[in-house]
Amino acid sequence: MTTSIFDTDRENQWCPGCGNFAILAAMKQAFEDQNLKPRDILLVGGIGQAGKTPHYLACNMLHGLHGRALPMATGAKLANHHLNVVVSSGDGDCYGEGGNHFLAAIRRNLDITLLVHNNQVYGLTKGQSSPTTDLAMGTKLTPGGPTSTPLNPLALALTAGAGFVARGFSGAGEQLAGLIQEAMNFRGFAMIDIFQPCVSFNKINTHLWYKERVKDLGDTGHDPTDLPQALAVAMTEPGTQIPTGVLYRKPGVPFQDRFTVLKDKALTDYPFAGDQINDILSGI
Amino acid sequence: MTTSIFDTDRENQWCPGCGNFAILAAMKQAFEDQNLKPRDILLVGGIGQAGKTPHYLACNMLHGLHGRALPMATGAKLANHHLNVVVSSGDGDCYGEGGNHFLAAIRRNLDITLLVHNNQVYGLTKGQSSPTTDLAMGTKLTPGGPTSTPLNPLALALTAGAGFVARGFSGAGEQLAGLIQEAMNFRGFAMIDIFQPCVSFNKINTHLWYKERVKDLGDTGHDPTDLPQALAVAMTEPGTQIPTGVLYRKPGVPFQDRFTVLKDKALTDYPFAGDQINDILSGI
Amino acid sequence: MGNDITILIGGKAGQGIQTIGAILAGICHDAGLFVFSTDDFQSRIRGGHSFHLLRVGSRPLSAPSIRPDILVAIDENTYDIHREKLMSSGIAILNKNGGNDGDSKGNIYRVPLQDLAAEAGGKIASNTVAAGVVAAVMGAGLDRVRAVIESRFEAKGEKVQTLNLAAVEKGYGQGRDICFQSPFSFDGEKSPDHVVMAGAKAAALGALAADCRFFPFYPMSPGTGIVTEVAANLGKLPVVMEQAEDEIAAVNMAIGASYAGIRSLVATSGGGFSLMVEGLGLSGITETPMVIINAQRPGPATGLATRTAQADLLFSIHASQDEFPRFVFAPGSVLDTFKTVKRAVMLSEKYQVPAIVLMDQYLTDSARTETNDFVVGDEHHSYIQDTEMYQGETYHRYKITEDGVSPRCLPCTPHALVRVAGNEHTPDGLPSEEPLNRVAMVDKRFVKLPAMTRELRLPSVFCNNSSFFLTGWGSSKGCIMEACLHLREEGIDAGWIIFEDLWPLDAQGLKDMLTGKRLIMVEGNATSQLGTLIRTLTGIEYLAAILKYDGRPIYPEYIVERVKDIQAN
Amino acid sequence: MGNDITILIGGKAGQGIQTIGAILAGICHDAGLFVFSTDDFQSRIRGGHSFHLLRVGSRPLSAPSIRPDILVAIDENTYDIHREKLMSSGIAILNKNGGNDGDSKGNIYRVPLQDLAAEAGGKIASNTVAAGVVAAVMGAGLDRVRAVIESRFEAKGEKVQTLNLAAVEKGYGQGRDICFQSPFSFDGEKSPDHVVMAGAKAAALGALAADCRFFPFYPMSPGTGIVTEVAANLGKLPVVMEQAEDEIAAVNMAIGASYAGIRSLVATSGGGFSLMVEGLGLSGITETPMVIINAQRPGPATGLATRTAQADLLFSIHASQDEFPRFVFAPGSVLDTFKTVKRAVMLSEKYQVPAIVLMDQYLTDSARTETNDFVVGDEHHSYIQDTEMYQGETYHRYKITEDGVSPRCLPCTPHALVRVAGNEHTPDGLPSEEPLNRVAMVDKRFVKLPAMTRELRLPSVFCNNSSFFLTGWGSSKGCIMEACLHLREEGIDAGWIIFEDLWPLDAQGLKDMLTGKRLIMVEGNATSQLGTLIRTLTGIEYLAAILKYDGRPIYPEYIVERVKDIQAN
Ligand SMILES: Cc1ncc(C[n+]2csc(CCOP(=O)(O)OP(=O)(O)O)c2C)c(N)n1
Ligand SMILES: Cc1ncc(C[n+]2csc(CCOP(=O)(O)OP(=O)(O)O)c2C)c(N)n1
Ligand code: SF4
Ligand code: SF4
Ligand SMILES: [Mg+2]
Ligand SMILES: [Mg+2]
Repeated sequence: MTTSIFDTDRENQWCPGCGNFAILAAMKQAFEDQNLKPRDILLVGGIGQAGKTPHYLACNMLHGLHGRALPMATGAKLANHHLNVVVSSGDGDCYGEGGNHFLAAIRRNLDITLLVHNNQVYGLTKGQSSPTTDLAMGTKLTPGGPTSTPLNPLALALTAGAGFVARGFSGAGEQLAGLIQEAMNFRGFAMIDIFQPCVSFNKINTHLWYKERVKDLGDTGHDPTDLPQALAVAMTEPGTQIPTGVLYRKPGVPFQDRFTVLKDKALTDYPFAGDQINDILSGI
Repeated sequence: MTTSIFDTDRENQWCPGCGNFAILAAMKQAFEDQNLKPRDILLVGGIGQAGKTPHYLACNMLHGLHGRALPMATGAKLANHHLNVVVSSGDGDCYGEGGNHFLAAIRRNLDITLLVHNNQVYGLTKGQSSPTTDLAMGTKLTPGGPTSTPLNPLALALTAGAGFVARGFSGAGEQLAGLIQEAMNFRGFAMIDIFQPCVSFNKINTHLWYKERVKDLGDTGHDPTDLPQALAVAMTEPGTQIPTGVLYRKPGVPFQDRFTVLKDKALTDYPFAGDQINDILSGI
Repeated sequence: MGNDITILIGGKAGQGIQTIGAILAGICHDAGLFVFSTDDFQSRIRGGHSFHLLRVGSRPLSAPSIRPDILVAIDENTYDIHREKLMSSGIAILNKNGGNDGDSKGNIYRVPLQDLAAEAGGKIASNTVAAGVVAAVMGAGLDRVRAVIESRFEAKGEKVQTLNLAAVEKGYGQGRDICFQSPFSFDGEKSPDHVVMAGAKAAALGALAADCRFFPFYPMSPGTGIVTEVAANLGKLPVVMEQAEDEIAAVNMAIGASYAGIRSLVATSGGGFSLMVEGLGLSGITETPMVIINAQRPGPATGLATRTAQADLLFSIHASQDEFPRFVFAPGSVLDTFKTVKRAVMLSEKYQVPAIVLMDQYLTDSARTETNDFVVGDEHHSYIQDTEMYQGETYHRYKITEDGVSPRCLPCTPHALVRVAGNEHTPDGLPSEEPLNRVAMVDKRFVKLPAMTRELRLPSVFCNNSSFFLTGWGSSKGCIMEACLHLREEGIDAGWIIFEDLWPLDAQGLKDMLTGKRLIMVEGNATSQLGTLIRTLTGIEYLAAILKYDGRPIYPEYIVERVKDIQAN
Repeated sequence: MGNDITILIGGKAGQGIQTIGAILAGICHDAGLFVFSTDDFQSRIRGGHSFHLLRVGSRPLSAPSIRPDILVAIDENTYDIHREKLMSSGIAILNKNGGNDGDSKGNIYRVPLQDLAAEAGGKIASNTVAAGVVAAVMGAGLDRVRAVIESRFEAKGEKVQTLNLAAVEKGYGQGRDICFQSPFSFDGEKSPDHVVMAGAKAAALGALAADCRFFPFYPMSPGTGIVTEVAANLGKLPVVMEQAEDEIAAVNMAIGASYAGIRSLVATSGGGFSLMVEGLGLSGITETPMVIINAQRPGPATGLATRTAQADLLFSIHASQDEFPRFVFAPGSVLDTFKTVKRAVMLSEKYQVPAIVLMDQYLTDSARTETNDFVVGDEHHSYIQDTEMYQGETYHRYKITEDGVSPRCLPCTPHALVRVAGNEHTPDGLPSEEPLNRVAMVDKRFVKLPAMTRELRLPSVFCNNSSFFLTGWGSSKGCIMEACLHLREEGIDAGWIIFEDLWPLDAQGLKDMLTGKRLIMVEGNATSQLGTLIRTLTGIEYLAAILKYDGRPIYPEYIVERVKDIQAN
């Protein structure tokens, strides 16, 4: 492994062979390719194996509650919209416990990059089904498989109005690094759902399983500005083929631009408005 | 007004002219048209003006917390799936606070009828913006309009896999009663998003505004078994035309059928399994 | 003694009874009189029954009264609902167009409000007619009345202004014929030292004065009133409000913004606060400042949405799994609210702990004449240590220090990397399961407690040698004070003890203060939560408790009555 | 005294150290010996360091020990991490293939586990080799060892069984050469009166025995263990489990199902419990039975996910806005867990209130030999009044009754309409804002308290005349008892007072019991929450507190040491 200014000396706690290592490497590469420094980035982590990613990157870090990475990122971004925010979340964290925030962040067009490490299982809590678990996959707690039809995150994001929707695969590192960089450069909500094999708990959607199915959209003539086409791609039956790459890209008004007061500068950059407050107080 | 076995003697607390009255009347009609009796129905209410609907119907009632009508209905339905459950919720209740449960109920194919009284505003709490509030509508708390792009509940429901998706309008009572009846007869998750003018707080989406725009899908040759077509209808720019009626209908495996133990009878119908438990205990 | 009357204006939701009260309060305030108003309303938008209580006095008032001298009935139900409470010397003004047929007789005066308004140019102004009637009854000069109407309707354009002036005169003409025993002198002048304000506004201004800039919210009565008052200042200040998808999002947004350097406050009520509990703990373990205002209402669950209660005290002190230091306050007046919210913001920043301010529907919605001490202090002073930022990557967010407070830097500033985790963490902010580190971190957080305790004030005591003390907390302060003074006037040797700072308290100091005192708890809950807290901290048992949990304020009259009951037993 | 040794087996997550413990426990149990095991592991799936403690005794055991007599190091770190704790008379068995080079010397024995397993037919069986080594060291006969292996691997097919039999014999052969001072007699027979079980399973079985049929859940350590044990019985019983989208959904599902007539239980940990607080209040105001098991872990927020704590006691008592009666329990052993969960379900049904059972990671994950009193009682008895159903629409769900408990019917049964609201409501269940009704309803709910209090037991007291009492609650019961007996053996006059029923308690009864006693609190938190509760209820102040909040169990050795420290001061 090459060294990086984003390396930390913390022992990595993921299982050997976990797809997260490749995602971590792709993140480092994407950061370096943009000439970013550790202090330039704020990583927000959910809770789960995916959510641990920020522990292994020398950056600013905000690591809170299960399912609540996006609201935290929203607050940080409103406080200082110059922050370059990348969120690492899991399929359980983001689409399960945090499902409501996922929809809300899209509707806000929150100007961040969301990486969902989608291993189609709850990894850290030992293999329960997640919102993206295959109906055929039994677990200790749902021996007959999940009782809920899997959620299609990309289709959902598209109908909810997301501006940048992509899919990555941990096994395609170069492509992923490129996608991350593109997402970070997109002004507005940019999400990448990243298929990530969980070697410990997901025996169905293995590295090989994905490998056999992924198909780079770049090779198909897909037009990422066409919403119905993007939706059709997102709704491809996942068992047969998995299109990766940018499904959709359409800039809109990013969240910060929806606040007049943030037009000039970040909220953190304003001095204390003592005089104005005095005016208000003397007018009461 | 005609009398009904579903009338109660509780004073109705809605504002005169509120669209909810017509929804209430359509519900009564739909129940009567099915020859149902008060004891046959379990109404579950969210919190909000919409959520008060069960107070005004002589039925069984479960009225809990803001945003949590669907989980309550899920529990009741798992306990006794023979219950005929109708949920009255608001746009805030169902798509705001309860957004995560909305997605989850669809993925479960919960066999209930969900009526969302969509007045595009928080009525009971005095006119804040809701997830469906128009970007142009200023409120006391969001004077410049909402900072989130409105949510499209029908499109979302369709992409999430809902089996019965319809739109109604309180101003079209006969149609609505028919839709409610159809929804109640659908085995699986059946939702009707019902546009409902709020005379007190929504001065944009008035009765007249809707009246001018609604268009019955029955008159258009729409094929409700065609998902892409349904999605296209759901995504019609709402400002210009509002298609009402059944957008999509496709039966799937309802929630209760996903549990082997519920195949024979309702959970409430089983006697205490003392012998089996004794077996388990003596095997430890 | 001075003059002191109460006006009850009743009607249906949507009939604008609060406007009548506000006009009258304006007229009185202009004449240097003192006012106290409070609202009683249902969880509905139209119809039903609501009422507005306006008390006016020639001396400062700290509580409402439930016994009206003037009863104004805009609809037909009002008189029946409130007639029993009317003082024997009082009068009733019934809206003849409101379904109250018949003629004036005895102390009942029937005035056709809509008809008079129509005569003045528009039925819409019938509330202004009503205000005119009462103003005249109270003895206000027409000039004063006109002046208030003029300024109130100025922004609405000349037409509306003219209509309302005509309407108020119509009413005034009728009111002059009504005989009322306790008219006021309206010769005084408005004092620049006084201001009329409600608790909701005071809380909003307090937060702004302490440099809170971010207010994520999810609407919930009665907390919404507070954010509404913040919103009134949008555009004038560097302030961002954001309607969250739910309360969980709101509290996590506040923490995210605070991490990035912006003081943040969320206002909600009990149900919303319940949903914020996990986030409260996150603020605790990450040592990220944040203020939550819980405007209490009766519960549990949905409870009584538009009513008042004081029943979340112990919940606030213990909310969240596991333990961490926090502040809990409960201001007792409108001015206290302003000052307390400022202090809460400042102390939360200073100690890097969450602070909870307990208000309630009664406090947020009741307006009163307060001494105008609403000024920007130095609570906005920054506690963020920029100098540390230059330490670069060796900067440790959770450096162990003697006082437990670690240097706080902002993320993405030139050098420091700021790492924050809701897992237990080492000083650098990264998660750690090490047992010794865990102990060190719990201790680090708790070592702040002594200094935090020193920041808080023990309760205020009145008449230290009284034979018993009416003991309460928060919003009922004024009611307790009034009741106490009333009892003393009747020769009953009562004192009061009132808590506004509630956690963490100096247990020994409190014990010293309370030992030997006979306490009668006065609280808006069913179990005497403050009484329980006192017992917990000091082992001292209270004598009796006056508990009110019907969702309504603890009116002074109620306290007086119950004290007499207790004494009779 | 009998023989009593502790085996510590350490290694990385994923190395299967628990399997070694389980095999050894099986061998001991078959010989009528008593076992107590507990697990210490990190929040990760592979790598790092975890260890399993297995204590074996010839007499009943109620706690683990942290001082091993046999240290089994599967990986290279284990020995270094634990060597200091090894008894001077103890031995260490190091896995020569685990990075521990060198030869056996002194009390250190190096065994090439993988090599031996490979010789036996497959490296995968190296844990079985390790079990064989230790079994031989402890003195077990090969027949017993073989029998356990045979039955353990029976279901896996003959090949696996044969491999493991060969492996265990390889290990056994090595172990025979190791000299150990305290071998056991394995001549005894397995007693039908004894069973080895962990707390998680006991909780699950208790719920099932009390006719709980619905378990909505959202995974959260250590609560997940409980639902996992329920899941093991799916298909055999009329039981439904449902993975919820979040904890809020889980608790509201439980209430919905309970309303419809099914006993429901949710198991979670502190963070999930925080999210359930609003729902807890809903259960309170709607008087819908429901049981929440909060398997505590250190917090706040994410805290230490796989560790143990006793720090949610006061939170559990006060959680939710406003007030309502609830039960809070904290069982002290595995058998107590079974019985307590049964009682909690039954009492929740009987009084129509929520019940909270506090467990923790230590209790859920530790297995021990218990008296086999795991039997179905009559807690499944139905409290639903079918007769009332025929009242038709005049049926009132919240009828005011003398004892506060109203007849509970099921919805959509032949006649009654069952209306339930989380708003304050009239007896028929419809919302009402009436003040007198509100008071009547609060009183109706609270009038249950005296009877609820009578259902609960005061703490158990041992050696009523001791000079001081180790006082604790819940899972640390066994550790306190062992520590106490140990102290008494050393001539120190200690007693114990242990709470398992925690709320609502008979304050006067407790005061009578505790007056004059010197209490040393022993708790897994930083503020002595039980000590606070005792002070709250009785005014009695404790003498000292032994508090442990490092996320690890309160081992008896720790208590003994700290008592001596206290006595020395
Ligand atoms: C409120 C709350 N509920 C539950 C948990 C337990 N929990 C931690 S991680 C996790 C699942 C994570 O799944 P996912 O987001 O898919 O991440 P992965 O581990 O698979 O990367 C859960 C349920 C928690 N920490 N907090
Ligand atoms: C946890 C919680 N948060 C907030 C509220 C306050 N609240 C009650 S109703 C409501 C909005 C209702 O809006 P909607 O669902 O659209 O119903 P409508 O009144 O418009 O019919 C809110 C925010 C609450 N009761 N509980
Ligand atoms: S459990 Fe799965 S997701 Fe977690 S670290 Fe291991 S392989 Fe990766
Ligand atoms: S506020 Fe709006 S939604 Fe509510 S009752 Fe009135 S009109 Fe209907
Ligand atoms: Mg996952
Ligand atoms: Mg609405």
